Amino acid sequence: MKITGLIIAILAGALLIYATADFPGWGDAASPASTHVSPRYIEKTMEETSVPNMVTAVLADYRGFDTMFETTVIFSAGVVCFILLRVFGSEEPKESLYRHVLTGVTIRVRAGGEIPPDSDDFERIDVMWTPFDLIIKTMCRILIPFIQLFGLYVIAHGHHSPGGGFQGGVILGASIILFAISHDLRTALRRIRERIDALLCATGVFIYAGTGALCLLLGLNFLDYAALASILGVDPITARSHGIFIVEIGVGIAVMATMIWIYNNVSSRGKYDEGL
Amino acid sequence: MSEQYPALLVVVPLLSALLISAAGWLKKRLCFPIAVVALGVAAYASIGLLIRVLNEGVIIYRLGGWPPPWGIAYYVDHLNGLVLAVVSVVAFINLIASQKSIEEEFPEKTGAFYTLYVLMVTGLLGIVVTGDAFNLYVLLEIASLTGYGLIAMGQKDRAPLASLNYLYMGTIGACFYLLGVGYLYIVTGSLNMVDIARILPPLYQSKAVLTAFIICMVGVWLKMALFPLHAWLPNAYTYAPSASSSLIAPLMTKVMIYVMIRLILTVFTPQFAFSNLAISNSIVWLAVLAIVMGAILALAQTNLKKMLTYVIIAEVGYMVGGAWLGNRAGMTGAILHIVNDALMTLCAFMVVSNIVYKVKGYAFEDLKGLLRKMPFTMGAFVIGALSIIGVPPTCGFFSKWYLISGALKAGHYGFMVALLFSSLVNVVLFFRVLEISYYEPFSNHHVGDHHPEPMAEAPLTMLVPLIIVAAGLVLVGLYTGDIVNHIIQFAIPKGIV
Amino acid sequence: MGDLIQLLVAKYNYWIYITLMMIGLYAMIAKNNLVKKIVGMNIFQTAIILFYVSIGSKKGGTIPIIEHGHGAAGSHVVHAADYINPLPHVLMLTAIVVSVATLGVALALAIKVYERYNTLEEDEILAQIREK
Amino acid sequence: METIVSIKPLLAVLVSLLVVPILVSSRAPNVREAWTFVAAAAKFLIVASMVPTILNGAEIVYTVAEVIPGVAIKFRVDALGMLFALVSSSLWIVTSAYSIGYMRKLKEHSQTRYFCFFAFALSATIGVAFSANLLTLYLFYEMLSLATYPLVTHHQDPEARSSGRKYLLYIVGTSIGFVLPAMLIAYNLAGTLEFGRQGFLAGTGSKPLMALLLVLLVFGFAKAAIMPLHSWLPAAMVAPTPVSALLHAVAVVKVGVFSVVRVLTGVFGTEQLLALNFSPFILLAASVTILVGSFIALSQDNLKRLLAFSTIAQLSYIVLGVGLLSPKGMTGGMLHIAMHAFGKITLFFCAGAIFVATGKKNISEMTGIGRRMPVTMAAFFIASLSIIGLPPCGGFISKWYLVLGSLEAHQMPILFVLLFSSLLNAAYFMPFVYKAFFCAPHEAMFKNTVEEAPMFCVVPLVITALISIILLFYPQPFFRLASMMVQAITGT
Repeated sequence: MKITGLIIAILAGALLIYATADFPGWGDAASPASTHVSPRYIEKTMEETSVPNMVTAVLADYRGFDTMFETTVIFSAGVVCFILLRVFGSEEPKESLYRHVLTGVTIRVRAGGEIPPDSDDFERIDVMWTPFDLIIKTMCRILIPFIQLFGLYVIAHGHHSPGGGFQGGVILGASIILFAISHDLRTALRRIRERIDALLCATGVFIYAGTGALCLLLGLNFLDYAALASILGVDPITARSHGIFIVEIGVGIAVMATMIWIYNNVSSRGKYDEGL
Repeated sequence: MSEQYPALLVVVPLLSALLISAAGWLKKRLCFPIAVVALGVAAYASIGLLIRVLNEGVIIYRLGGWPPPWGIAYYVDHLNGLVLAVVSVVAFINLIASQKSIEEEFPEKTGAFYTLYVLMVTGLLGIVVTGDAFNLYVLLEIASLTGYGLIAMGQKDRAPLASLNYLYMGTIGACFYLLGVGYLYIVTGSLNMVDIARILPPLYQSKAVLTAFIICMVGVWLKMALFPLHAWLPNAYTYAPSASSSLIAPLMTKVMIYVMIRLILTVFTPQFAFSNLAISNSIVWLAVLAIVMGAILALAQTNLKKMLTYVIIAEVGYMVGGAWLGNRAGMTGAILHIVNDALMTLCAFMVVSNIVYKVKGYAFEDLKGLLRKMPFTMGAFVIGALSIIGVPPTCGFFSKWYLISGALKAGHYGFMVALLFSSLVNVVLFFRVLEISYYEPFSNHHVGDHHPEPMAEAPLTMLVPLIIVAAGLVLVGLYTGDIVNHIIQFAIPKGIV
Repeated sequence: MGDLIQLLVAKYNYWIYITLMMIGLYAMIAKNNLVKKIVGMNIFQTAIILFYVSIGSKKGGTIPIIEHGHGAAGSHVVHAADYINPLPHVLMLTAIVVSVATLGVALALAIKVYERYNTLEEDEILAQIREK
Repeated sequence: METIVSIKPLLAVLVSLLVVPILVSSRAPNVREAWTFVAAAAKFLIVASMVPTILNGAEIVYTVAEVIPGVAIKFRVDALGMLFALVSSSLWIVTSAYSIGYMRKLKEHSQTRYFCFFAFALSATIGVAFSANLLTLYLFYEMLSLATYPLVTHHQDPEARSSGRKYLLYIVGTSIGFVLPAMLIAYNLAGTLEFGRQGFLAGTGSKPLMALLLVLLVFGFAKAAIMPLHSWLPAAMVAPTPVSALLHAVAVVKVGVFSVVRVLTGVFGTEQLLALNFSPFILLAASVTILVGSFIALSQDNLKRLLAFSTIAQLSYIVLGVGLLSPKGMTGGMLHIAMHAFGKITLFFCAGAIFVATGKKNISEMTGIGRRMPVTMAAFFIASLSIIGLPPCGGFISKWYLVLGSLEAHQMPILFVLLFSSLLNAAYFMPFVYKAFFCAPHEAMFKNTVEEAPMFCVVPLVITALISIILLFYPQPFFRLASMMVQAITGT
């Protein structure tokens, strides 16, 4: 197997290297790639979409259709992880462990036993050696809001600076995942329930595709944001910019929710217990 | 509205997939109806499209209103019009047929399953309809990812591993394709298929184009499981749940064949593929190898589903060989066989899912006495078998006819012999199965009833679609003349004679 | 020799990506451990991403964002030569997302396999299957 | 030569298919069998209704669908096809009657399936008779192979299983392995598959290629049981006797021979065969089959196997006659389709009747059976005369024309073959008949009490026996049709 792998890899590499002979040099401004299609993006973006960030414009408008399916890919990955891993109604263990937060004492509760309801002094743990780290938890509590704020900024400012739905969405998702890691999955799930999360995934993509479909209903082609002008009450160019913004929000929601969903399923093997 | 069909074709399933996944959390009962409506609309739109293409010729749809090559555009011509119709119809029929088995196998995850199902169909339709090389890659990934999920839901102990291996191979294939597109982009600066084709001719001698062609082909072959790149397919298709295998087995490989033909015909024109490169002959020999090996390996199997998967591998050989014969008859046969093989495979796998639904197994010994116990299912199986063997008037005969006459025209007798050989082997394969189900008395260790009622057919929702498909096999066979004269003939450029 | 150096210098970006790709491909085929295969897969995809991004670069081009372009739309002419090609970046955003998605699915599958066989070594799994 | 477009041929084919659903759904045996009769009668009437048109020298054409450029699924009723269709559709009626008696007496299982596939097989047979081109013929040929499989293996026991394998191996194997490629090559040569007066392959290819095609097509239609592809026929005798009677004496084997005749006349054309001088090859194959078949028949003790080998030999008479490529010879060959059909089916009916009445299968156990079943054995005697080719039976005419044909073609060896094989026929039939009637009392194995098989069995065989006598004195319309066909082919 190793030999074959080596041979195949070398063959493929040799073929590809052989092809580079006819490639333009690196950064060659005269290469077809930089002269055939892209110049229009660079020169016309501003007046066609009034979005200074060409990447965002191309991503969400010129090739917005790709991006919609890109979001769909993420979404379907989330669904696949869910359908593969999620186990419903995993039977409660005979006895569950609780830790008394203030003293750090661990207590066993037999099945049917009850800890004092609505008291934050106890937290559920799955194994005895689950560490309890006050510093990490506190730091994360402080950090997470800023992370999320930054995520929102990245989404919102995608028009003018590097950024956009994906980046922002990932940051938002990461903030929640950080929370889940620093505390435990149950606590995180109490913040964002599984169902809400799954619905958010669908909603995010739906915002994107729905915007496109709306353009279609308004009489122009699919994803032709210019059609939104009549609704938003602006000129078509600005409508494009706004349309891009709307779909970026959709992307952000979808990516965030899916990241969380995948993490939840993978980290807890679909049991939705303590997690990592 | 009809000018929006190209978009609706893909967007309606996509939106409804989202609705389904929402419904899965809010109101499970709605999932199936939404899916049915979505695929129904898709089928309607695709057939409408086909009719429009027949009347008006190529349809170009600019997504986002941007002109190609700057924006992404859909090109619908006779070739993918036909394939679209097949894909959507097959998916629709199979959806209806597999409702029962889905709800039996995944009681609490039906929502997610239907979501994946519809998403996969979206991906396949998108692959077929798009005119943009990179967009094709994205949709390919959607179809593949959902496919991995759908397959891995099968038998607990084997399916995940099979699906994982499929994922490795599939990813390599998709990455090769992506690389090829990149190579094309670097020398042409465009991603739009037609635009690339326009720019390429002066570059035919370029090493980069040659490499791009090769790695694109290898990638596609990996995806369509052309021997010897087929290793992932049998397990993946065998251990998948009935509903998935009867969706993926008919469609995935065929769509990849379509992609190959599209690359040959549209992107790298036939002139480049057949004339400039002197490889077509050796590729036909590869196809011959695929056919022979597929047939032999199929003989070695002891359970129905796996046997069928090897039959699929042989069929892939048919189409690749036909396409690479480089003449009109062969190409016609290949395209016609995309349609026929999709239907044949659908028929066969629907039979398998009916059997699995009733007797909980598909090994040969589970088939004892089924001809008496499930006469209609097995009757449909007989028709499917005849079509795969290639007996008139079932459609399989006619595509084989075109393929062989293509081989004769090209003077490639090896391919002709391989086709006849595989027909004979298919006779043995299916006759063996039928013998077991005809002579041996019914006995089943899964269900355990040794004194069964004389007839225990699958429920009507599974039976009626199956019978429709079986009838379709004959009808398509009888209308082959029209299909060829009015559709396929225009799908093949004048250059090929 | 000299022109070979020239070639290398002019196109070293391709050489780098091809090397990476070979590593990834080799890992995917030759490695015995399923997760290592997944790692190789990611290396492979990353290599392709690098390749695409390197296509986009232009000597003397800056990031494809028109500075203080907002407000006065198209007030000052924009020269294609001044900005690097945005298209590959867009494509690679997609490719990155795809590879992330694939990674997620692959890991999920690996977990399923591990739950069933309690190992990720391919040969051990095959042995277990065979003895059944 | 006027051609009339009419849907009648299609109806003739479909009528027995349409009845299948009714047969499946009908619970009561009587209803089922009634419907079988209705179908058989309807089929016969439709076929018969076309006879006058054909006799007036017209042709009836109907195109179902053009499936491949230049090739359609198409029916054309000409004299030869009409002759064959007339024989098989008329015999279906008697056979259904006979089946009822036979199957009921022996309490066979799953009779519904039996009758369904019987109807199915008849559709295919008529389809072959009326097919206008090689593709259509191939279509119905395959359909017949598949439809007859469940009939051959009706008993579903290990013996049936192995014979069924052999049957399918020979029939389907040859049709896919030989006929299909030959058909494709022919299509690529000529661009059409339409049976022509002079054969559509006339003057298209080199002699070696033609020889190859001839071999592929003549042996490819293995139902004609030309040696060495004959051994499926004895094996197929595991089937219930009515099946052997209609299918393996009439429908299936005759379809094979009919296809060969079509190939010789319609695909290659007699002129071309004469020009290429292929006649000796055909004659050789046929003669060998005749003689060897007859010799093997001599050594058989099982009555049905004996009949099977006799059939093998007799079929080659037809090939021989057409292979002579002389007008009289062809007339004789085509006539023999009808004559042999009536004679041989009678013989099979008798064998079945004996089996039903006494359960005996072997000749050695039937000594003196003539006293117990006089009617049956009388019929047997008449039919065997017809097969041997003696007056007062129809077989005489066809054999007479064969002899004339061989003289006409100056093929003395063939004359010898014909006469010698007639002697052989006599040699394997007559002793049995003699023993059946005139055996010494002590070696008789049956009591003298007359005890025939049930009415449903006896009446049909009497009818067919009588017909084969009548055919001597009134060979119309078969003779007319045959000679018309020959005229059409040779243009004389």
